[in-house]
Amino acid sequence: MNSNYGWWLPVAASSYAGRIDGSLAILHWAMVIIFGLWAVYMAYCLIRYRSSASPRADYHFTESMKALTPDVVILVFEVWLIFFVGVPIWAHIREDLPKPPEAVTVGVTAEQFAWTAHYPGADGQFGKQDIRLVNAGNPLGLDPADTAGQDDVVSVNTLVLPVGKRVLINLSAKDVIHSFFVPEFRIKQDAVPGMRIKLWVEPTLEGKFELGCAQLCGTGHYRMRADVLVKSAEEYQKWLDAQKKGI
Amino acid sequence: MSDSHAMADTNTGIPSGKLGMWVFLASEVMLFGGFISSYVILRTGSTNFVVPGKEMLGVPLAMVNTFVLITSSVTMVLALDAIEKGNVKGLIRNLIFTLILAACFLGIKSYEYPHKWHEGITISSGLFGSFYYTLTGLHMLHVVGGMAYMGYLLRNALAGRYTVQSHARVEYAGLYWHFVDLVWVILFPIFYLL
Amino acid sequence: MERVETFWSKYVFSLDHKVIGIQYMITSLLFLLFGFSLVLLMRWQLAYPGHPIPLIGRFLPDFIAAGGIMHPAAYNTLGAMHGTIMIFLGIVPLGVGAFGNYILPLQIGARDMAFPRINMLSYWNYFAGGVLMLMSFVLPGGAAQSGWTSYAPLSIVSPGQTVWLIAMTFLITSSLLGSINFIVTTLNLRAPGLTFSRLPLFVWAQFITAIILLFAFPVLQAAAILQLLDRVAGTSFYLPTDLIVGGNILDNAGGGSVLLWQHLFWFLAHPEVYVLLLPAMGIVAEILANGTRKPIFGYKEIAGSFAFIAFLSFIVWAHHMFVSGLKTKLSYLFMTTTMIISVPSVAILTCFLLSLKGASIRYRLPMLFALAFLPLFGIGGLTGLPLGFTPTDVYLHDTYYVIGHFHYVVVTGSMIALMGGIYYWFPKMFGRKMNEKWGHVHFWGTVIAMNGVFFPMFIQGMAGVQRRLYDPTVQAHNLAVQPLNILMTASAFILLLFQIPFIWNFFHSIFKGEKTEENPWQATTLEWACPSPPLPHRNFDKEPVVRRGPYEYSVPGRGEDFWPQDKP
Amino acid sequence: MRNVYLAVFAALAVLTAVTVGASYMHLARPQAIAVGVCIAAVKVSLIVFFFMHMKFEGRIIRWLMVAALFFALILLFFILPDLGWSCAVCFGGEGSPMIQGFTWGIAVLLSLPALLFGAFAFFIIRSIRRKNELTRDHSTAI
Repeated sequence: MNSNYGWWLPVAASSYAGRIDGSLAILHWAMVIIFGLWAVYMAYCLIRYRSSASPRADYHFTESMKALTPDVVILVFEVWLIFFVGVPIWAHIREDLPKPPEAVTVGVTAEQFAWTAHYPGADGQFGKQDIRLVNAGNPLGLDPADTAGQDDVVSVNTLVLPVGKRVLINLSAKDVIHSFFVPEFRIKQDAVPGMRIKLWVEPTLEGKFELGCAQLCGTGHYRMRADVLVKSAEEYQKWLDAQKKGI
Repeated sequence: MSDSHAMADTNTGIPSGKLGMWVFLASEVMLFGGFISSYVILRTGSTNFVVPGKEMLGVPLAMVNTFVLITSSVTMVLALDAIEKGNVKGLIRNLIFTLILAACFLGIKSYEYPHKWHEGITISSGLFGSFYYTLTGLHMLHVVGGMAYMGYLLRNALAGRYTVQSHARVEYAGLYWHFVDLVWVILFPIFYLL
Repeated sequence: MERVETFWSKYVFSLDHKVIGIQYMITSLLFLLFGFSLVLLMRWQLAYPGHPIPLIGRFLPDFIAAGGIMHPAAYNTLGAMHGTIMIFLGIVPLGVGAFGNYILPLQIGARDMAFPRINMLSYWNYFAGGVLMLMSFVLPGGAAQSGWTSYAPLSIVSPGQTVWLIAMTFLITSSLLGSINFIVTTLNLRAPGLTFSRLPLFVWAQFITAIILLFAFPVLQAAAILQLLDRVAGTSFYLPTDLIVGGNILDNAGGGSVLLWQHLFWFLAHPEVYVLLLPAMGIVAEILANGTRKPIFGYKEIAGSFAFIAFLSFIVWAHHMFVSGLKTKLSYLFMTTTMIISVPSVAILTCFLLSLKGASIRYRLPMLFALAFLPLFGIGGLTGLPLGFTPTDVYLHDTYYVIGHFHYVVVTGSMIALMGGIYYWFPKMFGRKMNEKWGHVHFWGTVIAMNGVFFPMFIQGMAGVQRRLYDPTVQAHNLAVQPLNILMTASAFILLLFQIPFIWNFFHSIFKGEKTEENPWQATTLEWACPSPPLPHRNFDKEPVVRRGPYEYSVPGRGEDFWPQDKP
Repeated sequence: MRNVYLAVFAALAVLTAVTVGASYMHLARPQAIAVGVCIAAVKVSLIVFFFMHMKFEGRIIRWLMVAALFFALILLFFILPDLGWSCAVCFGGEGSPMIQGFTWGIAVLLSLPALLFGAFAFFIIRSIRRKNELTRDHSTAI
């Protein structure tokens, strides 16, 4: 069985995975503590105040603002959590998009039951796409006439990324909603048809990971997966050069 | 004031039927609110929302239509005013006027739809056409429902069922009809004028 | 309006809120059982993917299970119909339709609902919607298969959604008619002396649920009509331009927005999940007050929290859409409103827990269910925290963690409370008691089996197992936690076995249960002041006058430890 | 009451003519929308207050319609920034002034009902508390 996965979270293989795991841990510890206190208190009440032990209930214990202190504690904890932990991480993940020169740009298009990666090639320009040209051999409908598309690399169900470099992914879908989900990178983003959504990830671990679809997209939803191979910079370049260029 | 506003024997003093009608109208506000929100959202946000020119939409005819519906709203309120004074004949006369005006509204609409089809605005021609036919179609269904309600009232009025003391159903039909007119007052500018 | 009472007008087209309540109860219990059996098929497929379904596998037609092995499309259909049936045909009609119709008029001392005919119309709309939903399995095009959330464009391009949408319009009409009835009845037909601050919490819960339904459901009606037109009339409200499905380009006018459906759907669906929860909380409040022989702790806080939850549930919906392309600015806003809404939920649970302090707890059957509700709903509520918090939701969204969260809230929360409600009000409905021994067997078996099914979902969720997967073993990251599926499937079958004593107990006790007088639990609210079963069409022999609050238990200086609302 | 209704009728007719006239004056888009919406709002309130007798109704019905309108507007103004202004050009630009403006607009919109409900709840609780004082001293007497 693959060593990446165990009983708790899969291995953390991207730069912000550590921070997300941190938030998960904080939240789950808080939940365990709250639930523990509740359970202890309830067990005590069930035993202490059973009818045989306290035949007559206390009529007056029905109103006291002091009793709502657990709510205030949870509210303070949540305010701290959201404004000091949540917002920074969320801004970092969503709005801290890398710029093309120092980041590798990859176009990922989801379709019913396959992921198609689109590398701009040496010129760094994506070829023009036209849906009327889409056929089995040309899944993205690249326009052969367009010079920018001559050196583009298209790879189906195999996404190769360099380790240690920030990758900017232009996510889109052809038909229905899919969801780009790599458990090891702790990344998930719906691929919505008609929208081109930008997200970024910085792999920190070399190896073979798995890209699955997290949004129901039809009968083949369960088998819609692709391999994510994180290689060193040279091997990534070697792989890129070895691929067929253009149409 | 007429007795229908007198304190009913309910906790809130409002007769149950009237409160029920107002609660129903609140849910209708949300129904049309949902549709109109979707229309506004897609019209401002959609990448290709083609709005046909004014001359294709037949604005003068629609203005006449709005005028017809407002008049029917007035005759409805005059009908209620008549029965509150006990004038059953006035009630019947105004009810018939309202029914005729409503039929006239439907007539103008049934002329307008084929005219628009020839102009190329059909339900699947684009978002404007889709929203136009969905919303005005739903509104016409409400107009037809209103006419059936008033037909029922007319039958009872002719049978002499309504008097100064008991004519609550006329008021509830009035509330419903004014709401239908109110929806058209909103639909008219957002489709034809803006 | 005494009509001649024939069999049809007495039992089938009855105007009496009690008969309509029982009709709702039995129909919704049958739908719950049917929805549950759908999930057993799914659980079998998840535990043993690719193996033929035992027993009934051979008899299923080829498009469902060729050679006994389930087809992926059939799995998606089961998933979509399980969600729809359990929510729209099971728990809401049981919580709002059955208990609301039967108990609300009794608790406010009314003779019947404000509009009996609309009440009957509401049931028959629900019945028509339910039958249509069941027929959608066999109608051409088949049943819906794009999840109970039916996200566009999948729901528009895949077969089987049209009949689902039409059935939904019937169900929405039924809920709207019901909510109009509840609001007007609660406002207008309260017994003299029954002010809003003396209303039992069950009536508060039903009243506020009706208001949520009134404002939320029409928006889904609008969204469903738009989707129906997208499917049938070639409009493209939810279809963007240039869609290419299965190799051929969709010839639609385009321009629509996919996110519009999600916004409209969740604008209803989040208030809807509170509609599932509030009646159950109302029932727990009633049973807790009765079982602890003590006025419920913080009556005003709980009623206020109900209202606050209702208002907030309308501005919280987009926390379902954090990763669906929502603007990040908006996700901050909805994360804050989600945090605010967690406050009243915690407040209610704290008040329930604090009402145990200083109590004199009688461990009878309904009280067991109410006590089990507290910790289990606590787990459900707490696991909502990481889902409402965006960084953790990025990872946990659309995984089994989400399924574990809402099943803990709805199944071990609302369902357990509703079962407690059945045991609690059964003597009032039929004048007979349900068998205590079989009740305990059903209680302990259900609670343990439920935890066996739902707790492993959190572990699977943390491992990143996505939801709605026909065969999880295809993806490597699911293999580590695949053995849990076998445990969950076994617990699901055990859960089914433990429902049999409940079903037998329910129908057996209607005729042969041990007879009881009108107030077996020695409760204080008004429904126990009328004979059981209450007089048809009049409920009370003389109209009750309310003199005090709903939960006057153990009043100092009185012999009995309960002081009914209407007694001098 | 008859002349009131006829006066309202005349007002509605004139307003219809005015709104159609305004649309032919080719105003800039935001102004045209503002004028159209305001005239429609005036006509709607005329109908609701006079024809539907809202002026004489109890406050429960008034609160009901305010709540309905409020929730309908929530639907509109909460979805707009997400889809409303996602024109192709400014989609990527998170910081575009339009979206910023809208986000602050929502924040104000969110605080307004909170204040409203807060004040409303405060008055209710105060009246209940005052009523309890009055009834407490003689209710325990019976």
